[in-house]
Amino acid sequence: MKVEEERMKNERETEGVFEPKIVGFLCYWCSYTAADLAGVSRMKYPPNLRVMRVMCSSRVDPVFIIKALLDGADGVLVAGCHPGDCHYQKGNYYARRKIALTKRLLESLGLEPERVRLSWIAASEGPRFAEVAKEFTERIRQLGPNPAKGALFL
Amino acid sequence: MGGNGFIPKILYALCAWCGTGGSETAAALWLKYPENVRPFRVVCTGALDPAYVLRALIEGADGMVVSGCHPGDCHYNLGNFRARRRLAVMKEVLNTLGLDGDRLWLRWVAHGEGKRLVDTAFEFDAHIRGKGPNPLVKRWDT
Amino acid sequence: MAKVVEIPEGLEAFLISLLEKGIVSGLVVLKYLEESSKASYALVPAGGDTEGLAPLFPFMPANAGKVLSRLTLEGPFPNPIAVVVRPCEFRAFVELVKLEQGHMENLLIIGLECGGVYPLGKMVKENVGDFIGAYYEALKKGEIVPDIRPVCQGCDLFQPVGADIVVSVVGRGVPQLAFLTEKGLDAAEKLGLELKEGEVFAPLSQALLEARRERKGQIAEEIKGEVKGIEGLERVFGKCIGCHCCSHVCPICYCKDCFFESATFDYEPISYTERLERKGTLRVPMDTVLFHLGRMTHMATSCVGCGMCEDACPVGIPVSQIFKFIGSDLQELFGYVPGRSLQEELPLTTYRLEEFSEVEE
Amino acid sequence: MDKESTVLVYGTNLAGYRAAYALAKIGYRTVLLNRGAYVDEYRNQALAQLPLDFCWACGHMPQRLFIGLGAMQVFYNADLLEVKGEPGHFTVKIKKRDHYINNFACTECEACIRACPVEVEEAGKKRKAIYVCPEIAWENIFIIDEEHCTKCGECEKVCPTGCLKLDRTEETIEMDVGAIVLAPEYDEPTEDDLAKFGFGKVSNVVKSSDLARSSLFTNFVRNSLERPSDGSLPKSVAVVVTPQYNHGVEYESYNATISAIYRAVRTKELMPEAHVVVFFREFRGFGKGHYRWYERALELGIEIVRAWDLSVDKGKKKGDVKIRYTLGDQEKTLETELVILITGQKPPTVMEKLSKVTGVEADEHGFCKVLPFTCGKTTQEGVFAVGEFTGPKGNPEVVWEGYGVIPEIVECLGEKNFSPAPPPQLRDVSGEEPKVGVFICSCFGEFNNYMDLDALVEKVRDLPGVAHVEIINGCCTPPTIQETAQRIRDARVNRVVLAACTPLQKLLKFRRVVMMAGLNPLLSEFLRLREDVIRVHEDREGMLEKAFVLIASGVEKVRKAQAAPPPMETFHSAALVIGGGPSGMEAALAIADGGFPVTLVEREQELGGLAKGLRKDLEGHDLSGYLAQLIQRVEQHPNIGLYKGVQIKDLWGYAGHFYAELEAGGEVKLVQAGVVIPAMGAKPFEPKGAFLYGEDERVVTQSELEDLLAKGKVPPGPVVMIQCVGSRNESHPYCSRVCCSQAIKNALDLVERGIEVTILYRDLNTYGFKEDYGILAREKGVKFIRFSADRYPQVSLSNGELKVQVHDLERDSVETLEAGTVALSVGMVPDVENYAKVAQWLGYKLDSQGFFDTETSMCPYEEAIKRLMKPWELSSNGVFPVGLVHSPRSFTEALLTAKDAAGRALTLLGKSQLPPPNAMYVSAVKESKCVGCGLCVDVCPYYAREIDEAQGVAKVRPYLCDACGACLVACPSEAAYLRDARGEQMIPSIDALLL
Amino acid sequence: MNVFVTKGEGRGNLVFRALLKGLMEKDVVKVALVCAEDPTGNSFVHVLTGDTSVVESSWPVPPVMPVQGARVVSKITRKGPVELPTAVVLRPCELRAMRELVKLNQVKLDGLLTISFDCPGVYPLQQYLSGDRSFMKASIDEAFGHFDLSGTRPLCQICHRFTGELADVEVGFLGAPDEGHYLIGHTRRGEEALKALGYQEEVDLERRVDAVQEVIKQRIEAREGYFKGEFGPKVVGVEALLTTLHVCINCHNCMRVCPICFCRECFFDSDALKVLPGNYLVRAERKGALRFLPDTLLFHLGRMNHMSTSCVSCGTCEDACPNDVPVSRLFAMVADKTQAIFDYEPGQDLDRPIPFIDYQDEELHDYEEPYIESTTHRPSSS
Repeated sequence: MKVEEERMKNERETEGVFEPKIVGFLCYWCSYTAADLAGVSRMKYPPNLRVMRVMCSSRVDPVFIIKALLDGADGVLVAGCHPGDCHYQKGNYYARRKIALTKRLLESLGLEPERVRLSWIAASEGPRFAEVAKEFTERIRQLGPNPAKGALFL
Repeated sequence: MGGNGFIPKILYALCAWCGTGGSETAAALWLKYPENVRPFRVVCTGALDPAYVLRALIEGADGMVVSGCHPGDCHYNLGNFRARRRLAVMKEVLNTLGLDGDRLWLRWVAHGEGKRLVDTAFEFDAHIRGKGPNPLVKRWDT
Repeated sequence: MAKVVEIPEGLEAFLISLLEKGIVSGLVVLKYLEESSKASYALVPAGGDTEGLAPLFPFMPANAGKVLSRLTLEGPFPNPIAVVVRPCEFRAFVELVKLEQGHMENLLIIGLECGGVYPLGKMVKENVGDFIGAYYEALKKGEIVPDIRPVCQGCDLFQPVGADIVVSVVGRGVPQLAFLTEKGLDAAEKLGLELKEGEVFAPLSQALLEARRERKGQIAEEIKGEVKGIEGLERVFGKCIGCHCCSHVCPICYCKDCFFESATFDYEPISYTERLERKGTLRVPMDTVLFHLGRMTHMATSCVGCGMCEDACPVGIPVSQIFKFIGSDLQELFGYVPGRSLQEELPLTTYRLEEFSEVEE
Repeated sequence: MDKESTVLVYGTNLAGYRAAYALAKIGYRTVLLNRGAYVDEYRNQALAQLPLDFCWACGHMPQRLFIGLGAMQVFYNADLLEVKGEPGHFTVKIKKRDHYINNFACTECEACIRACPVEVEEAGKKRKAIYVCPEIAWENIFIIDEEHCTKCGECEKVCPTGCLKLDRTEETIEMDVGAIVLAPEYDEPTEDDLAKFGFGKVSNVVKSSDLARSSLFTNFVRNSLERPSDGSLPKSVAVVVTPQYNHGVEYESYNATISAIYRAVRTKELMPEAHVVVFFREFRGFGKGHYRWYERALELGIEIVRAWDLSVDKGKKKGDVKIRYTLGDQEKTLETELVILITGQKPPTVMEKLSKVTGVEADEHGFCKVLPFTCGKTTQEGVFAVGEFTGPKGNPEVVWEGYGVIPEIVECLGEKNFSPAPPPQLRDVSGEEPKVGVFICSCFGEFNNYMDLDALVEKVRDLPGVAHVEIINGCCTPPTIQETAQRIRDARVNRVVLAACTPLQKLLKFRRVVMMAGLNPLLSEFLRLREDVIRVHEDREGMLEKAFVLIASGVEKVRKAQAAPPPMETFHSAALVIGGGPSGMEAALAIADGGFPVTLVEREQELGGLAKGLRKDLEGHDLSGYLAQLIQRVEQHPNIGLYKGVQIKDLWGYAGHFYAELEAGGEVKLVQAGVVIPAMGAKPFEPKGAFLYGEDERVVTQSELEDLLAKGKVPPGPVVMIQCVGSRNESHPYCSRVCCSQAIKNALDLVERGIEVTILYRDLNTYGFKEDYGILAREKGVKFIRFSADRYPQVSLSNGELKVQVHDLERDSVETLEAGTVALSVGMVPDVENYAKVAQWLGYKLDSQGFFDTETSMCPYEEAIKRLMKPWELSSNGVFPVGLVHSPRSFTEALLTAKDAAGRALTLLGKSQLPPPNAMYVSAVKESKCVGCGLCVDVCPYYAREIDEAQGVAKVRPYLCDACGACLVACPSEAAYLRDARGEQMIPSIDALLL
Repeated sequence: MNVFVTKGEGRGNLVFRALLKGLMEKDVVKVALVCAEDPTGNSFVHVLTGDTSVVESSWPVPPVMPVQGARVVSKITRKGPVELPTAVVLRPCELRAMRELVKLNQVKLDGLLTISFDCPGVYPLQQYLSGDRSFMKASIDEAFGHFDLSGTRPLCQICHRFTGELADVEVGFLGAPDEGHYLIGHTRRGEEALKALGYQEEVDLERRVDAVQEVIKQRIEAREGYFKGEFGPKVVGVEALLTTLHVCINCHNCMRVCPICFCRECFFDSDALKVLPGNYLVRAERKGALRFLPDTLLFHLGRMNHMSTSCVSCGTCEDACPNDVPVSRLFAMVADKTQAIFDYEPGQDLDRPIPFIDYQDEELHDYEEPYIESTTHRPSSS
């Protein structure tokens, strides 16, 4: 464990500023398209967000989020269509419940629920996507590295 | 034999070729055997899963006899060689744990050996009558 | 108030009479395997072996919810069957029925007012006779039985909900049956029982409830403190051997192929190399904590806190305490009590249009 | 004018049968003329010659399948009267008389037998004038004994299906066919022919073929060795190979001596205490593995006597038999309790008649003449002859001829005229609750005589899952098949239990019933009310009970059945031939002529292989001429892609999907094929250092001697030839088959030139008609000296002279011969390195001697023979080794293996997409459960499974799967399963059996 | 096969720490798979590490066996061999199980350098985890030298395959003088590894061979005696066996932790055994009652049929049994018998296929019922 701590310290020192790793689960129909739009429109957002496309935000099993958090991600963003706009009609309502569950679970376990974020981003909201990415990255940067990274026995 | 009115339930596992053929030959010759011997068809003795045998012996059979093509005659070339190994292990497991592996017989019967099949049915029936009921069948705590 | 009757001759006799009078064609109940020392659930058919029924045996060798699910997975019983269940077991079964893992039809539910059970290991190592007296003594007084499992000590759902017949023992010298449904009353009538009006539970039951609630709070706090944070997780789950026994005995974990045992978690060699490069050292098999947390997200909303997982854990991780007391947070989130009602929808398969706005951004 | 496509097969020898089967698979109809009343009334060689003491009925069945499917038509009591026309357009006149009982409509209820008032006693057993023959259950043909039948008509009256008609008279019909195959069965020597051996005169002399026949379906048991005179078991047994002592009367089939050894071994195994002696002149076990059997006989303590002459008579003690024989110069006698004769075969008696009718010519021995270098072409174009009709041979040869003649026949035929009827449209029942219909056959009311079917119906009705129960009349005759299908449909059920009789014979009919009702047969189960209950029990209560549990178990089995369509697979219709020797070329040409692309890869720059130096064989055939012709045709054939001087870099895949990487001119080319034909040839044994070879130039091999002679150089005499150099020893435990012929050929040439020749040998392997030349050589003065395996001749130099010292085994004396030249008869050895590489690529095993072997690579000896006779083309994974790769053999014999391979390949090629032979019954993999341990792959006898390395799970190659279930038992987690016997079906089904 | 024998100093875990560290420093391997203390310091977990400091604080030979090492190796290499050369310290039973898994395609050996040793046995897991250490007379490191078995699991006390000769590198303590050990390179790989560490001197192994043989002899005797005399009577026979299984709760955990039970889903957990309620009722009627969860005996017997021929007697199943069923001893007792049928020793010979895929034409006739043909017809019913 010592080794790990050192490693992380080094990371911070050499780079000066902590660059978080963020996994983004984006729904295919809305948020992913929004990310596309952001890209096409050359809107700048931080490179920390690593995008994973899912068909619907409800496909994001809480296990995925926990897996990401335990395995090196500093934050997880789940984004989908606005409530009522779901391509699959009600997927995002389920997603919302799942995120609520995940966050509560993290809270109960004394972990940091704020590392998980749910955002509704419609297909046309390219700028909002960039905004969310920026905001969330900043937020995580403030939170600092996810301590789970260094935990050997996880 | 059978004086106490004990009629054992016996499963006769037959392969689809020689075993079944043997029983059909027996039928063609109108050879009789006891009604309590019930055929259980598998495609090959090599396809007789130990789980099937154990299930039978735990859930109601007083004995089980397995017949298939003689070694070397297997319709599928090798099935019966492997069946013999499986059966050997089954018997050894049962015997080691004191569960009477002798309630399980392996005897090869060829297609034309209707008489041998019938003889086996009689012999095994008498063998099991001699042994009495399979105690596992009546145990609720299996 | 309900129709009740006292049964001085004991619950066993009542159950046997159900069978003998042909009211049911079978019983699912705990039954002694060996004289008064070990028991197991059994399906006893009419005319079957009714020796040594042990409906109140203070251990849980299997969760009866799981037993009932196994029995009725393929379809409902063709004839009525009486089942004696603890409240958590019945709630587990209700959850399973919602999950299409069982059928409620033709079951006459006899719910026990539960005094809690001891850790299963005690059944293996000790003699029930040595402590059974103390057990009933405590119940009679409406106190928490010492030495019962922590989840039982902190269980405030020990009064059965949804049963046809309720067996009340807490605070009573003689057990009492309450017939709450038509099915139950019908059975009583066929048995020719003389029913009277009475309270389902004795006043001391309420006292026990209070005591349990208090204990629940204590344990929840303790256990939450223990698992708190990354270090807590490491400390509590560090010795987990990854056998998944907890999931296997769990009545709610009904999956045939557990996600965590699927090929998804067989990693390519390269992923080990990558992780090694990243972390320097890595626990193998990996994903031990992920399994527990993941399982929690999968089933904690339905966790009935029966404690089987903890009984079965070979390395003594307080699995059920964690699941029960953290699970209850999640259940509260959705206002859901697993197994309370067949009609109540599973939290994650339903939704409201307006809710949880706090998680949206 | 279009050519006719139907083929007439006269006779039922195994080769004819096999040809008919292969034609059906390719898509041609055949008409089979059986002279007898049932399937093997006339004995074919395979059944009688080698003592097949084991049952292979199940191997025979697939061929008979095509009768049911309509590709093959069989006429019984039939004869060929007249043939007119020309190849492709023959008009034949046929005489036939159908069975009194129409086999397709007969339910085998045996009502006729009970009704028959005529009792006949035969061999101590009583039977009626109408009876079932043979008394084995795989083809119960009802026969009326003409001699005793009074034609009273009682049987016809009681026949419920009307399939029995007594007024079936002989008919003569005319039909047009494209080609004719003559495949009459063999003639056994008569009592007179065997008088010398006491047969018919001495009571305890029996023919092995009779023993084989009686034990064929029962396995060889002790009791079958009882002495005819008094029924006692003999304490001593002699086995005599008669044709070796009966020249000119009967001919020795290739199997005769190994049959004798085999019979002796089996006898000894049953009666270890008995004294067993085998008599023959020469041991001619030249098949692979034969020599090992010979050794096994010695191990068991069987005495082998190479008597020069022999006769049999009554012994002193009653019932005993005396054998007089000569050994070397000595006369000896042996008293024994039982003599078993291994007999040969006579020239076919039908030869003369068939000659007249079809115009084919006989050879000098009286067998049908076959044109050189062909498999079955006779002197009459369009008429083919196969099997024992054309001469004595071995079982493999007979089987190979059946396939080998196919390319030759197909040339004469028109368009294909047979394709199996497409399966009926099946209903999709997925998502429906299982509703089981139980249909109980009453066999036209017959079963009511034995049990209360109505009571059974009542019991069954209450079983969970049963939606419908009814009694039906039958479900195996054409009208009842239709009717039952309709009833199933009317009952609106989606699972079917059919409780009737033998699925072993009627499985296809039953499946058809279910399919006609629109259901996948996987959703059905067939039970045997007759075989498991009615005929084998007496107690009515017990029978009812048993019938009930059987049905209950069937219901449980189908309740959880799941339908699945047959997996389809593509088959790449092309062949890859590895090696451009004569057999490789022959196979390539036959397939290419059939219209399919062939890739032929030869690593040398030139075609021809080992045969390049050959001139003529013992019989005088022009080998070099034929080879030149082959090379020319191969080089010009438009369907053959020829790669000379090219190596195969890599080869992978399985039947239908082989891929090879060739490296040609620095380029890598990928070739695809459906079948692979390894034809890499063998190598001559190099006797380096032995017998002064390589040290003294006067010591040469037979081939070198032949070269000298061909160049007109006369070697210095006298010539001493040493046989079995590098053969039949520890490292090469087989007979190389060709060396004796070569020695005789050279010896005859030398004596012509006035040079003295002595042949030192162990066993003179002049099999079949080659024996003529052996006799000729003796007549011409070639000297023969027999030595034993443990005392090989010594070649030495003394004063520059070659001397050969030999121990004469028969006279037990040591002789020293002066030699001008010593010729070594070297055998052939496998090209192990090359074979191993190809074998590994193909996932194939080499046999213990290092050769490729389709038949024996994975199974014991008996199994090998049976497997050979089974018509599963695909049990070899689409790999057909030919020529010397398979086993040592002569030029012309190697061609036969090539034609056989081509014939087999033709049955597979030309079908671009195939459902597997076992259709929906093949095994399958539940991938989510599979961890890729490979146990199922290891146990699969058919190469039908592999591990998909990328996914780490097992995959099934459905076309190769024979649904034997080995995989499902090997797999502890049931990731491997049979589609009709999943665990969730079997367990409740067992529980129900125990009700 | 090369057998390169040399000598080292010391006993116990420090030997392995030094060995592993040396191998990593000399770049013979890049990674080590060893046990390390868990965060509570109360148990041990396997770690894969490329860090020598982790190795220095590791417990290559812990006093308990929470997870069977073969399972760990299988988890890592099922999908393909390790990419970086890896040293693995395994107990002899773990090693045998691992080699058995090679045959079952669940372990790929390439890239692994296996290290094994004279195993002194392990303590019962649950007892150890309870924190009560009174049963430990010696620390694990002391136990190495003295082979003090008191308190170790019963099966360990009668283990006769306790040496690591199947490994690339065997660390032998028995017979080694001066509280030292032998280092034996059984394979070329092992020999090269030792030479890379600078061991050049070859020594004679005679003293060790005798010592080992002596212990093996004792253990075999003890094993037979235990199964026949002490343990057997307690579990053999319908009554005794079922009583033994009374405490089984059907959790199937024994199967889950078993290194040989490699199936993803056990047949006995599959749908095959899930039947209609009526079926259970019929069975209950026959038996008087039916135990739930059902099929306990079927599961244990079935599993014995499936895998006892490959059982390495490692005892993990018993450690993982929440209810103290003596599973591992039952299995070992049966396995001794079933393995003897084929003269098969799991994990010994990599080229020997597991018995169920192999066969001989002539064998096992004792298990076939002989048939003597009778000429008289039997009565048709009795």
